[in-house]
Amino acid sequence: MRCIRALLLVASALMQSFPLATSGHAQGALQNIPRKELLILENPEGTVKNAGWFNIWAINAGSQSNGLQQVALDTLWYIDPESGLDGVWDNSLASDKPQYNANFTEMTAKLRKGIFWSDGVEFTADDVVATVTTQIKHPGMRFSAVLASNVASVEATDPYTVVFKLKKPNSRFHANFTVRWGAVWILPKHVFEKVDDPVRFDFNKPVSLGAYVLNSYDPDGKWYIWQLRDDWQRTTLARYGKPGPKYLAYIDPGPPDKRVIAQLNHELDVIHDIAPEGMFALAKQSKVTRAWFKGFPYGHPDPTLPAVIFNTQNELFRNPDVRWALALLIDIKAVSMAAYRGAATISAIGVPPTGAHPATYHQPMEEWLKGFELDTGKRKIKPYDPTIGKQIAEMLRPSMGEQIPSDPAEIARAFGMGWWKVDPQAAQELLEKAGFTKRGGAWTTPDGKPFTVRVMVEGDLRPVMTRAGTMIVQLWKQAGIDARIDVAQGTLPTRRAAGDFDTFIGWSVETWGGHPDLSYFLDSWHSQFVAEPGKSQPLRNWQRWSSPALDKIIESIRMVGFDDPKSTELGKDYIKLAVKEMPTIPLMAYNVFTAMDQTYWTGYPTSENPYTNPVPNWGNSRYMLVKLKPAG
Amino acid sequence: MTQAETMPGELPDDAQPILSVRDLQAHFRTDRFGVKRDVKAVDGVSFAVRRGEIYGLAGESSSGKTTLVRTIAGAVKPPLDVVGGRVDFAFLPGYGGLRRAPAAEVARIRWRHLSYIMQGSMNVLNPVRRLRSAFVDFAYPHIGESRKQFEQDVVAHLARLKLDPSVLAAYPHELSGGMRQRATIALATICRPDVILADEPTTALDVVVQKEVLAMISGIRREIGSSVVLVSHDLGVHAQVTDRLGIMYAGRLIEEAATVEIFRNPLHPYTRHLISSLPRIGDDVPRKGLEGAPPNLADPPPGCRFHPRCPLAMEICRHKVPATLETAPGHRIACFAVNRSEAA
Amino acid sequence: MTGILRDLWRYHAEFRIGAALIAVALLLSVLASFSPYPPQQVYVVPPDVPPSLTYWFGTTSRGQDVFWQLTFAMRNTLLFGCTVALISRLLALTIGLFSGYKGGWIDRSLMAVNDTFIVIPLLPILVLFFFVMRDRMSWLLLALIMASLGWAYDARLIRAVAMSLKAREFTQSSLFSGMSTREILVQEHLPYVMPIVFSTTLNNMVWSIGLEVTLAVLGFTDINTPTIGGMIYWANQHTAMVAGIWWWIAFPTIAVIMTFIGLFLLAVSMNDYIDPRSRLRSFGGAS
Amino acid sequence: MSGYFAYVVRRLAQFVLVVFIGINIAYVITHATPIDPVEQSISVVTSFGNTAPDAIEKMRTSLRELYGLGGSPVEQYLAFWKRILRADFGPSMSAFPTPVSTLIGRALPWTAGLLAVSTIVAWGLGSLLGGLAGYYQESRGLKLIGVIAIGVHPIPYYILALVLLIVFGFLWPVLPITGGAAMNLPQAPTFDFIVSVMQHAVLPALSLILIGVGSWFLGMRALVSHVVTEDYVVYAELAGVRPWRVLSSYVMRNALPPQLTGLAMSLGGIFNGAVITEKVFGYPGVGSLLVDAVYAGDYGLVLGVTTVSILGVSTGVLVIDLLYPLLDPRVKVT
Repeated sequence: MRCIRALLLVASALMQSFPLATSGHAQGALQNIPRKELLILENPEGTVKNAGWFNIWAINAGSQSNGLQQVALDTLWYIDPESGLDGVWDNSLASDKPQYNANFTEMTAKLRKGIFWSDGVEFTADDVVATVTTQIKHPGMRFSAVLASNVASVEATDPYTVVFKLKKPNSRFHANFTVRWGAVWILPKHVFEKVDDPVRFDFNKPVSLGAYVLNSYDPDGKWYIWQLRDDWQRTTLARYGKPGPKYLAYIDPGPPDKRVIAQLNHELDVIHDIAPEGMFALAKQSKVTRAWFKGFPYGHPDPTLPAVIFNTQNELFRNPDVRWALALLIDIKAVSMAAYRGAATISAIGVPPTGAHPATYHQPMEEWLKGFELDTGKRKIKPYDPTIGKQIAEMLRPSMGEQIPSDPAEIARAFGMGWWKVDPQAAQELLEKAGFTKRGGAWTTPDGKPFTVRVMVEGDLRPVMTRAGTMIVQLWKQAGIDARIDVAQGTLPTRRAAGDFDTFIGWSVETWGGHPDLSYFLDSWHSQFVAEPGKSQPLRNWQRWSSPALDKIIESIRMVGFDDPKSTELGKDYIKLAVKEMPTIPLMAYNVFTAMDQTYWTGYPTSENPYTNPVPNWGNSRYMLVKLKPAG
Repeated sequence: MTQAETMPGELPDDAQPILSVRDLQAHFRTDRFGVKRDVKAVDGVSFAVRRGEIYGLAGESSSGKTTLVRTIAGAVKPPLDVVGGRVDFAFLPGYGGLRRAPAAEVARIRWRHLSYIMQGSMNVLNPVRRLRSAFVDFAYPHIGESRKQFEQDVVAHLARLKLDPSVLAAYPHELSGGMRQRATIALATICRPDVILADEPTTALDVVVQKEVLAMISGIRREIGSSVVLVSHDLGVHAQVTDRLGIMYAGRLIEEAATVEIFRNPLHPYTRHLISSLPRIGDDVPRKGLEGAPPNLADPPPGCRFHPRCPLAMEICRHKVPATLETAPGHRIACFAVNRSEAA
Repeated sequence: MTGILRDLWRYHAEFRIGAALIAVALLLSVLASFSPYPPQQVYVVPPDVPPSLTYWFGTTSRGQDVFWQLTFAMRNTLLFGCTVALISRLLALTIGLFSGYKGGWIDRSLMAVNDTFIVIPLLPILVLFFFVMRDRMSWLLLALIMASLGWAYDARLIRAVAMSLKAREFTQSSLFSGMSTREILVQEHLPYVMPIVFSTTLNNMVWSIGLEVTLAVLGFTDINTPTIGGMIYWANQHTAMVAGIWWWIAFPTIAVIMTFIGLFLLAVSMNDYIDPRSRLRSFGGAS
Repeated sequence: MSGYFAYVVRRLAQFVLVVFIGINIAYVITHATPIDPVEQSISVVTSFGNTAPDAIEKMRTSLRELYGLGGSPVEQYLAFWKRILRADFGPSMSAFPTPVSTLIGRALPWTAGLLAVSTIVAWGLGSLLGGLAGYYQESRGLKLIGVIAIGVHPIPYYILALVLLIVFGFLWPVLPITGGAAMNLPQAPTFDFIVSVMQHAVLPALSLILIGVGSWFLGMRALVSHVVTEDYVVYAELAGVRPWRVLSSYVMRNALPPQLTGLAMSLGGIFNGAVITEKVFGYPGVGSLLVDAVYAGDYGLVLGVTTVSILGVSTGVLVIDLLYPLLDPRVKVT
């Protein structure tokens, strides 16, 4: 057996020659950058396959959430999804709010002075003009379509004033230059004017208008490191002070399990999102991890409203009675448990229960909802149950204990207010009213076929939505409907646009969050944008719902100012209409489990100090950087 | 059972034998899936081989010839097991067999003093290497000389055996059966061993090639002076080259004498049958076949193992094993019918 | 046959262990028919309960009993593996024997196709199939697709044996006695390649079940039918590993490993029994 | 040797044929994708209301033009082959205008490095240990390795990788769990970078080797335990050929050719492995590029990766096939 021994010897020698690390530091340590000056954030885009591409104005060519739009780009205005550092509205590159003429065909923006690009060139109105004209000229650029269909002409009347002449009246044109998640980012004219074809220009290394510049990046797209500009004071963020971290790393930490491990090892300061169970595990195992809510339900509710979206061009779902029947078969408590383990903020109406919206819409409309009556064909019922939020809280209290708030206002903020009762009897009556029949426990459609409903979900890419969809399928099945889950994975965007689905779990409602105006999504619900069956549907109105009543509301909003209280009233009209018609079944806010590690940095936005959204891919989250302080 | 047998080593006119086998017993022992079997393939065989002689071993297939040579050659691996007896070589005194000798001793004598030509030359050579490497692997370590010198020796040896040196560059499958067998013999004799065990070296060769091979073996004995133990089921082969011949039946040596003597005066009924069944020119009387088949060695008949088929079988043959006795000088035989005195 | 099995059982420890493991796996899959819960329903039991007397293997974060889920998963996964193995064996046998026996341009063109199947990367094909088939992508369909992609490797092995058989005498004599190609292949050659078929079956099952797990982990299978991969998929979706719900992953994993070790041991012991050479070697007796 | 030459020519012809058929199948399949790359790109242009359908339509048309999706299917097919023959895969649609070859060129060294090395190491180690175990059947250590191999090789790869990750990344955090090298290290042939690459490769390589070694071990052990009963091995042992020599030149040497065929065949699985390895360990490479491209409907990129994979694997098989007659002289090369 001498040979075996020799073999083992060779093997062990080989193993030793591997330079195995001896300490935990080897895992995530950055060369030459003190950890104390570095904030490590997750880039939810994962690995960026075209890492060296920074021209965000070319469609889809590189990464956006690698820090580019958060810390290197800037535009005229920001609206915060939460309460903001100094109010929800922030004049960023603009020095004032947009000014429209009386019939909303002209918008004037005044710009700040003393803002500089990172290469020392001053930012002026010419950059804004170039942003618009360059993109209109090249239809392959990201914002080309939207600018071309709105802007008749743009001109810089002086270096700090830009005047947009619009093709048709539009009181919300400024929204295009207002950051929610992103917006039309301003491009550097002095760089792009030298480029032959801006669609094929990589903009590497990027010239920054934000407080940070690119330090280095991984050609394989796993990490990007940004460094605070020496002249950070010549950027818009400087109004709120000096950003805390000198370096930012946007990294791909891998699948959820590894994100949790990385944060437990203190190598990932901000996790973008994980499964609820991962969040609970982090909360349990790490004293220094903080989420939006201090305890349950942890996650930050995005101003986005996941819903069951019907394809209303499908014959089966044309009838509001059918849509209502399906809504009344959903047990929202079960869905909340399945999707979020109860850590969801439910909403019965077509507005996310987050930011400014509960005060603007949910609370004032509570009475109307309680009184809302639905005609089942046999009788009138009041489907709204205002206590569901409380019921979820009570359901969780035995297992979660102290973490569950007891103050009704707190409960409403964390879990939402009411939702629709589960009412199989009413659902049956509604379906029968619509001509459906139940034979031997299974529903058949008016033309005698089995009532089959496919629920499309995205699968792996949106785990929580997949879980909600699976639960809804189960509930519908129990009621005798042939419901099936349909995992679309990456095909979802294509199928969603093509109307190639029965129903899907997703959202067609997105709002500013901090601002009550609904036009951000609502305008795109106008029937003028609804595509014919089989054709591609433009953004947002995935349910392809056209309603003359809604068109009227939208047209009225277009003629009212952005901050006009009338617009809120019109929003309420929309909500009432959507409740009656049920074009989508609203479920809950899209709670994002952003976990923040306080080992190196403190001062993250939380529900107690809700100055912005902590999610590391929103443009708005840049405000977090000025509030972060080194820990200890 | 065997104490009364005469030992061949005690023959008066004989010099010290180069190889002597005493009461060798080798069994195939199996214990598998509940079936214990003990196949007595070699059951108490004794004989001796003198220096420079060609000793033949004949018998039907499965009479234990091959097992006997394998045991002598030390190729004992489970399930084959040596149960008793001794094998003594003049060049390896005192151990009673290769399996009892220290590994270093065995390594020393292998190929240098004792070489072995295995049955089935098709498969004994490494199919993926050229013949030259076989010579190097097998013989080079035994010959303390330079590699170049060794190469020359090999070529010279091949030339002596009338083999073209080009075979060294060939792969086994590129040679014909005869060439391969001759190459194998060359390989076995390159170290000029004292004893060569050759197991069926001519089987599966056509008559012409057979003749060449046998001539080669005789030549080697003449030139090198080796002793050869030649196993063959073909009595014709023995008639051509062997000096003395042992006949085996069912794991036992039943008759042994000078080859000429055996052919002239076979005594054992089985030997007689073998000899008489040899074809002769001009003889067209149909051969009388032997009744029955060789016994199952896992459960051999008691007494003389040949008795169920023996035309001369007596009562005593059924329960007593006949001893091997020397009936005439140099002619040993194990049969009650021949050794009447013993039967009485 | 029963005699052989009895002997194997009595005297072959590997067979005993293998048979016991397979028996457990089969028992699990048979138990699926007695599950008190429908396999696709969630929240039928309290979630996240560790293994206990009430829930032997604990419960999942989806409120399913791991034990009963596992019974369905084992049944479906075994059926899946066997289906793939069976169909791909048929393909490999037919093509391998035919190609090896016929030789010439038939052989060359069949082997060109065969080699193409070997070099084409499977994963993108399977994923694209998933996108095209959508919710019609049942495990049976997946099994069919994988079977039609998974025969090439073994067809080559079988072809090699068939080629050597062709050179043997009995093939020639069968040919002269007027047997058709089909008869020669089925009656004369098939028995010789069966040992290879058996030994490759196991590898094929390891391959197909492994790939099913891979696809499931990536989310490209029918996530509603419980399989071993499906269970791991859902466990992943709930970050079971870091959430400490180890039993959700551990039991399916143990079940898979157990099954494969069982199959392996059975194959080894059967092989021992069939193959005389290995039988000789394992004969007892100290030397 | 002229026979061998003819064999090489014929084998090369077959190689060309296989690659041609393979690329065609890949072309047909990738073009059957139901994902529209243009739609996928447009869906990424999120967050802006007021986009009139006519503006979207304009954008669609211009993207279609940019991506080169015009022309009849036959024209596209011919254009594809024209480009392929110039080793040009065209631009990636999901990372327009970056050429597909640039993306693959960036990712391939990682995949090739990790997977090729660990496949070969697993093969070599498994074959060596398996050979020893088949030869020294009584050795306890080797028997133990055999038992471990039987136990490890059927573990689904994903689970094994995850367990390694948790053990060495979390419970005993000594190894990096993500990426191909440390952050902020320039990719240059510096000592630091090489050390970092080695460190990062340990876990992924270990997982691949652990899984691979088992089946090679078992395969080789079975082969060798047949070979050792062959006459030429028995004969060599009888002739007193030294054990190490018997093991290497007689036993292993004869068991090697079938094992080598196995290696050739298993090369095809490398790219399947890449996807899951890269997912679990966050390792850079063509696997994630491939999955990304499939999601994005970027069939140019899918086809590029697939073609490279087909070429790579076919070449590997070709090399082994050409070596085979040299290793096993019995194989008729005619």
